[in-house]
Amino acid sequence: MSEPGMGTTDGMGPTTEVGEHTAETKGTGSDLAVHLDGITKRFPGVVANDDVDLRVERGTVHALLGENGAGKTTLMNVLYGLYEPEEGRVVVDGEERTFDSPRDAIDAGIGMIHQHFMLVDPMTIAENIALGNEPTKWFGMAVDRDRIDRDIRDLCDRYGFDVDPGATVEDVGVGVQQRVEILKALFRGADILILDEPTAVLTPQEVEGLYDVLEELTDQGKTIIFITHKLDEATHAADAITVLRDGKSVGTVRPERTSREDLAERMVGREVLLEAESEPVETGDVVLSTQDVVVEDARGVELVSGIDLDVRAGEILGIAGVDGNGQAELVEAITGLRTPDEGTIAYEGADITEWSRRRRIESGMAYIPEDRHERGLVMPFDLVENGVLGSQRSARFSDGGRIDWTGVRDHTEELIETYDVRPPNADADAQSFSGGNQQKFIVGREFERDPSLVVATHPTRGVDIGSTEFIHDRLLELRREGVAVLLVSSKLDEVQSLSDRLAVIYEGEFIDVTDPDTITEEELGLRMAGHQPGTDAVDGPNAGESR
Amino acid sequence: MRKRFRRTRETLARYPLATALGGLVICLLFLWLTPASWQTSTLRLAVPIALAAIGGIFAEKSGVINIGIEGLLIVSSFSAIIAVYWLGNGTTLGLSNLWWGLLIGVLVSVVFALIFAIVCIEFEADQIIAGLAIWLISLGLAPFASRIVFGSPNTANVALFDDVTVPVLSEIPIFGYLLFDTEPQVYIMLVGALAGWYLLARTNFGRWVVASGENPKALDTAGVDVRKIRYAAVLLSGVFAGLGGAGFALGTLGTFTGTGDTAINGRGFIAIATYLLANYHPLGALVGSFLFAGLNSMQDTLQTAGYGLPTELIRTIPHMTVILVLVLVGRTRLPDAAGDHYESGED
Amino acid sequence: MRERLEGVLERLVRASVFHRVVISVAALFAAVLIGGILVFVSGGFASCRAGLDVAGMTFCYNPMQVYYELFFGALGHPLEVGWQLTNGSLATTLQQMTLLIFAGLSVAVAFRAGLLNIGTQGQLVVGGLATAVTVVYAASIVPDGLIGTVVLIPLGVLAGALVGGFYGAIPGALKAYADANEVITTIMLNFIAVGITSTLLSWRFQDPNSNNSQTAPIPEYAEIPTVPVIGFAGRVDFSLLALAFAVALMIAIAWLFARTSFGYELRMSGTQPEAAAYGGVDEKKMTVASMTLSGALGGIAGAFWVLMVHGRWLENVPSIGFDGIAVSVLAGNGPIGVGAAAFLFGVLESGSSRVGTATDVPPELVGILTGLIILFVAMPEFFRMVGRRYVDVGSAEPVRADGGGSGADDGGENDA
Amino acid sequence: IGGFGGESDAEYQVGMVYATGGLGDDSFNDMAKQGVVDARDEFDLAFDEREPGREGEFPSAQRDFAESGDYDLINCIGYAQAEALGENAPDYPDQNFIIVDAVVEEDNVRSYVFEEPDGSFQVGHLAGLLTDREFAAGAGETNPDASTVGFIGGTESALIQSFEAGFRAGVEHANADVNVVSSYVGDFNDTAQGQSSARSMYQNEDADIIFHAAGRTGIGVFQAAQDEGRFAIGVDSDQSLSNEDFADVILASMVKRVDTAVYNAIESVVNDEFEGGAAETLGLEQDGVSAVYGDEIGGEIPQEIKDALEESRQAIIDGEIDVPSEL
Ligand SMILES: Nc1ncnc2c1ncn2[C@@H]1O[C@H](COP(=O)(O)OP(=O)(O)OP(=O)(O)O)[C@@H](O)[C@H]1O
Ligand SMILES: Nc1ncnc2c1ncn2[C@@H]1O[C@H](COP(=O)(O)OP(=O)(O)OP(=O)(O)O)[C@@H](O)[C@H]1O
Ligand SMILES: [Mg+2]
Ligand SMILES: [Mg+2]
Repeated sequence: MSEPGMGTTDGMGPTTEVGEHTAETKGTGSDLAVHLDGITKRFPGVVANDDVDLRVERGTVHALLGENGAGKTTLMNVLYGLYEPEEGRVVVDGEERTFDSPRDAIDAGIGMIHQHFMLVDPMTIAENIALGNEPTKWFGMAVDRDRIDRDIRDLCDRYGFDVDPGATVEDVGVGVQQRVEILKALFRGADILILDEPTAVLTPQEVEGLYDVLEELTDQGKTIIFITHKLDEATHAADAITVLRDGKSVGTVRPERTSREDLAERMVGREVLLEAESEPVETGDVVLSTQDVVVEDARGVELVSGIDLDVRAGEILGIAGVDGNGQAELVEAITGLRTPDEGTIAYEGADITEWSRRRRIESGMAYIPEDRHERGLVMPFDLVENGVLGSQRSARFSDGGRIDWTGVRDHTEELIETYDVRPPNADADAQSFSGGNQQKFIVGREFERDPSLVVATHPTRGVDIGSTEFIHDRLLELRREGVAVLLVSSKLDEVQSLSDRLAVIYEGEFIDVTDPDTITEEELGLRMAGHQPGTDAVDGPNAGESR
Repeated sequence: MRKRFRRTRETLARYPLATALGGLVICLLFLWLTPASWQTSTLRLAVPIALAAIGGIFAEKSGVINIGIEGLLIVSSFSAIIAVYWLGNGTTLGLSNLWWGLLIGVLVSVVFALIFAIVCIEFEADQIIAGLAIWLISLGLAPFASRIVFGSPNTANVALFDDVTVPVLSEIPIFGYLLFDTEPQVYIMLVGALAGWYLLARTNFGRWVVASGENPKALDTAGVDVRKIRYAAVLLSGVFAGLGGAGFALGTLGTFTGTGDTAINGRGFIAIATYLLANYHPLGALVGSFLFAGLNSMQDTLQTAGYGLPTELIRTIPHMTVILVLVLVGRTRLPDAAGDHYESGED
Repeated sequence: MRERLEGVLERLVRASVFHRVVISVAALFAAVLIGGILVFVSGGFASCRAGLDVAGMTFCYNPMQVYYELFFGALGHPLEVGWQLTNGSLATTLQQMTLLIFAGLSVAVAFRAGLLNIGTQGQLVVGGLATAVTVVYAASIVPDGLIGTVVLIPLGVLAGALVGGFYGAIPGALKAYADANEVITTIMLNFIAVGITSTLLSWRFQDPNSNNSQTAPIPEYAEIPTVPVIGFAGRVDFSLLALAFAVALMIAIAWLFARTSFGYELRMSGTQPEAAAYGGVDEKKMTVASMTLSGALGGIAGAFWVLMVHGRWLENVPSIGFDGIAVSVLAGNGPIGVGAAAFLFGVLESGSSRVGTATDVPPELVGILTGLIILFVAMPEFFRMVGRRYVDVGSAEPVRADGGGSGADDGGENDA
Repeated sequence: IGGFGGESDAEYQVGMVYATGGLGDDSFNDMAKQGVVDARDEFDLAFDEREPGREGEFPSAQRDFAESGDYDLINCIGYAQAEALGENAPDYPDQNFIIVDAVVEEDNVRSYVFEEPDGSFQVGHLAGLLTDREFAAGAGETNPDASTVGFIGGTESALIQSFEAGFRAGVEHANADVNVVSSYVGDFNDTAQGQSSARSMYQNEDADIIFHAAGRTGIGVFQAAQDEGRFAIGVDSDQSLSNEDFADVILASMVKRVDTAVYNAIESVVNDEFEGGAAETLGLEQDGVSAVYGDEIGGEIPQEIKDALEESRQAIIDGEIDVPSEL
């Protein structure tokens, strides 16, 4: 249900809601932990924050909701002293502040857990937590490591964390890493915690755990601001929600007074379909099958431990799992970026285990990589040059070594138009496009390869609702055309709604392959955390995280 | 095969101190079994390599690859010599002029390091290219200046440091005479290596240096100014390289030769290889420098002992060793952000 | 207004060729300026019979004269009467330019592929020896005269390219299959090249009729012939044919980069190796291939050094390979830019001997200048800052409010 | 555009093309320069210099001087210039050249060669006689129990090997039981390596005296001698004078009078007596090479040794002793 005036766009000032909102509590600004007032932040060519107001009450969880590029991160970076706003005031604890650097913000009791974790991988957890705030002994001549350990233990006890301070960060899972980030902020005495998309990489159980932590923190009087573009999270965990769109604030609401549909509409500015429906389709021959695939890392640890799978034409096989459970390596083995240490991979009946990546591309395997910045695009190249990525030797665009750039350009322009890449400029560098548009371009390039198999990893990661919808539609369309699809995603609703069959991967093995329609999200979450169907926990509570 | 090497290497990396100590023990064993002249030569020749390597570790750990370190060795050794030449024998303000020379050598090296730091940090120059430029400039500047002062690319001779004998300790068998009855620059090297290790491993500055090279953004958001850390680390590399160059000049060379590759003759590049082999461990770098210096002085021993291998071929032994070791122990993991600029607020 | 200006600047920055040229020229000027100051000041410490007296000090060197000799001397003093285009100094300049094009291309190919090949020098050294030895031996079985020329020169160049390519492939393979850092291995291989060639020389290839460490001379007809009439006549060790070949090779490499699948893959590997692997490039093979190509170009530089300049291989090969790094960097690793940069360094090389004879300024000056040029080229940001300041001064005061001030009133309004 | 240095308007112009390694080597090139400086002090003369960094630069360096036509004489220092000069000289028939250390048979070239092996024989003789005795002077002393002497060369070239050959013959002439160790550093500029090499000889082989023919690398030999309290023998110039810091360990130097050659050639040009096409051999007889005792400690060498040296010198001049020039 919708508040009056909330369904429309900009015009309706945030004043109403904020006023209403604050009226429910103390009424004046005195108990506001954070008050951002008329913040404007510009980047060359973009206004990332346009006169944004934000009021966060002490001891509450405040969600910041918005599509990709809405300006959420930027706004928080302003609060954290990373950016200097062109206009506006930052008021913390009733006092107007100018933060020149994160140091100032930290000193004012603000801690920020970034979207991409700010951890030094080869350092230990303790070293990371204390970084920049190390207590010293012997007149500053040495780091007081005992004291760090003691302080960390105290914090863990107080907030119910379970981490091993001596472990190296790169060896622990993302769930633990996130707790490290929170501990880092608490360690330096933060009263106001900013969490930027904290749930993007967590299992539903871990997300629940995080909610508990947040509650614990607010009970202790801490203030939380957390950024998300997931509607459920905002409504579930927050005491108040501020929505940003195109750098502008479109109002603050209380979760109990709004609906998902309404929030979605505010975020996007139009009505959106929240779920794609996959209707059953006739499946054909097996296109891809793997047998006993084993992948080891440099140290000889098994990352993929004997996986068998089949994907048929016209079928979407979904693989769900928490990041880091071997799905990336499995996909790399299938697509030819890595040779499996054991096992065979068959494609359209042929054994392709030893095939090069190029040969696999040429035989019609399309691949949407997990990391678009590293793999999917050559960032400093323009879109024309990126349009031929992977096809640079194919007969379509080259004649024995020479690339037909005119043909490539035509193809690229077609892609841009079909997949609605914005701005539609084929000569712009890939790095100048936003994440969502980059993703659309990659998806288009791979889909238009005329593939017989599509391997799609996190095809909509970091992509906003509108683009997600489009990508899902195209994926279903391909399936209808008889293409085999292997879909890897950590977004449960995505794998669940798109897949015909669903496999859950945990520590390099399939826990279960099921019909996605008969399993609940909770069950799925349990499997992702390593629980075999019908049995109890196979491992301790943190098993899914430390590897 | 490769995997095994890599595993060995990782195990070694996991216990750096033990590895360094193990290396040291092996070294001492060698020392016990080899002629004294080889040992003293090794220690002396190790000075510029070890100190430059430790300097290089700080710069690179902080994310600034300093391949101009050869240039720093050149300018510091040259200016140390010329300072002593100008000051003459004797003392100034109660300090021997040799020590003033050392100080001036270090200062000049720090100035060059500062230029390098500004160019790389402030103006975001490509570090490899800027380092190369610093080397080329030094390679030209030292003989250029020498010609103006002496009319020749080579300087006059100056006095050298005398041995300093530590009472009692020098009586220790096997290596007492080596480590405690030697020249100041050798002490500087030994103490420098220890200090470098301590600074890097035990102080908060050391942690910040590591963080700045691995994930500068993490350090920045933890409230530490990455630029300051990088400046400090590069300047520190100037200090260490300066100590190495000036110590080498005033302890061993006694004169600066400016023709060809100058008296430094590629030792700065060997230093880079050394710290890569040592996987950025200062004590490991010390041991590694013994390896290279030892191979060098072994040539002399082999030749004088009359083993008639072609000289030119023997001279390539250290270089071949570097390649061999690189191949066998595999790639050193560069700090993640080494070579990258960092600007606060960049996404 | 400010955004417009920023847009213009942004576009300038984007227009990479123009941008490169502006930066390179600015770097050259900055280096010349600092070098000039250095020359003038150091003249104050030198001793001379007559100089410029300023404030009780005598300055012996005139920077203007130094640069006059350096830049115009290299062209044979074009402003003086009786100047001929085909003079010896210009020949030396073009000779160096020719060699530097090969060396610069060698470095550029590797750099573009993301490999810091510091080893062009070593590749040139071994390639040159291979050329000399091959031609000397082949000359005994090939008829002399025109046939000899036609057979021996391509054969010699091929030998240089093959051996140089092989020597470049070594660090490539070490990098690809043993993860050995190519900067280190190539630096080491430079030293090793000197050791190996000099051992080979004393073992078998030393010219028995000479006390110098060098191979026997190749026959006269196997040297690169000069073009009659328009070419540089006499004993100048330079051939327009060689320069033409270098330019052709330059264009070929540019074409390779821009138009071919291999060039595309090479550039991609250099820019973003993960993306290249994703796009079907075998990273290891590409590393070996691009290092081999780079080494072959280095070997060709050695071949021309032998076939055009000395007619034999000598120990102590000049540092053409290292200068190639400077050339490539100055050119932003672009093949066409390599030509222009090679010309500049040819001028520096040839002009430096003029400086040596015509002035009292130590010849090491040119080394310093080279270093300064590279240093300035390496920091485009510096010139961008200077440029920006210049632009800003001419524009209206930019609007930039800090957080605080202006927002104060709004707060009250919102609360109301 | 004029330089501040001022143009010279001297009557005679001389061009100097030095050997690689350049000025400041305390030996060969500096000696050549000494010759032209002496001549300048004597005659109305100015000179220009070129210091090629490597052999490949010789042809153009010579040509640059010859091409200008301004020079009355071009002095090419070092055997390595022979081939370049052989090709250049016929192109400039009116230009006078000299070459040192090699013979170029052209009408406009006068060649000066030195009998280095003979001079080296002399210092070898000295070293061979001294190593067996108890001898202390300046900062050094011999070890009478061991009779070993050393030779340290720069690069392993034919010329430097001829120094070693003469030196070995001299040592053997003195006492066939004396052990000679030798080593080539591979570089004329690496002082540190020279030091390390010499140290190894003094310490491990118990060498009493080391003769170096290694340019700047030899400085390292002197330093090691001083450190170890042993002796060294210099080369090319009287190094106890040019490196007086080490005069207390420099027993003698094998002096090669390149300065005389250059001076004489200039003098002949000034007197209009220049005679091209001839080769002049400067040996012990002409004092072109000689063992010159150290300025500081040479006086302490026993007279009977000096007499023995004088005797062998005469024997070489008379052809009674045949000194090898190859190893
Ligand atoms: N460093 C920067 N330089 C230039 N523009 C930037 C920069 N950072 C952000 N922007 C711009 O500001 C806008 C807001 O970005 P911001 O990162 O705040 O979005 P967001 O809401 O956090 O999106 P997401 O949900 O994808 O994280 C972006 O669309 C981008 O155009
Ligand atoms: N450092 C930067 N410099 C210039 N522009 C930037 C920078 N960072 C981001 N941008 C601009 O910001 C826009 C969006 O970037 P942003 O990373 O916020 O997108 P996104 O949708 O959040 O993608 P992702 O989810 O992958 O982070 C792009 O147009 C890009 O040009
Ligand atoms: Mg983003
Ligand atoms: Mg964000």
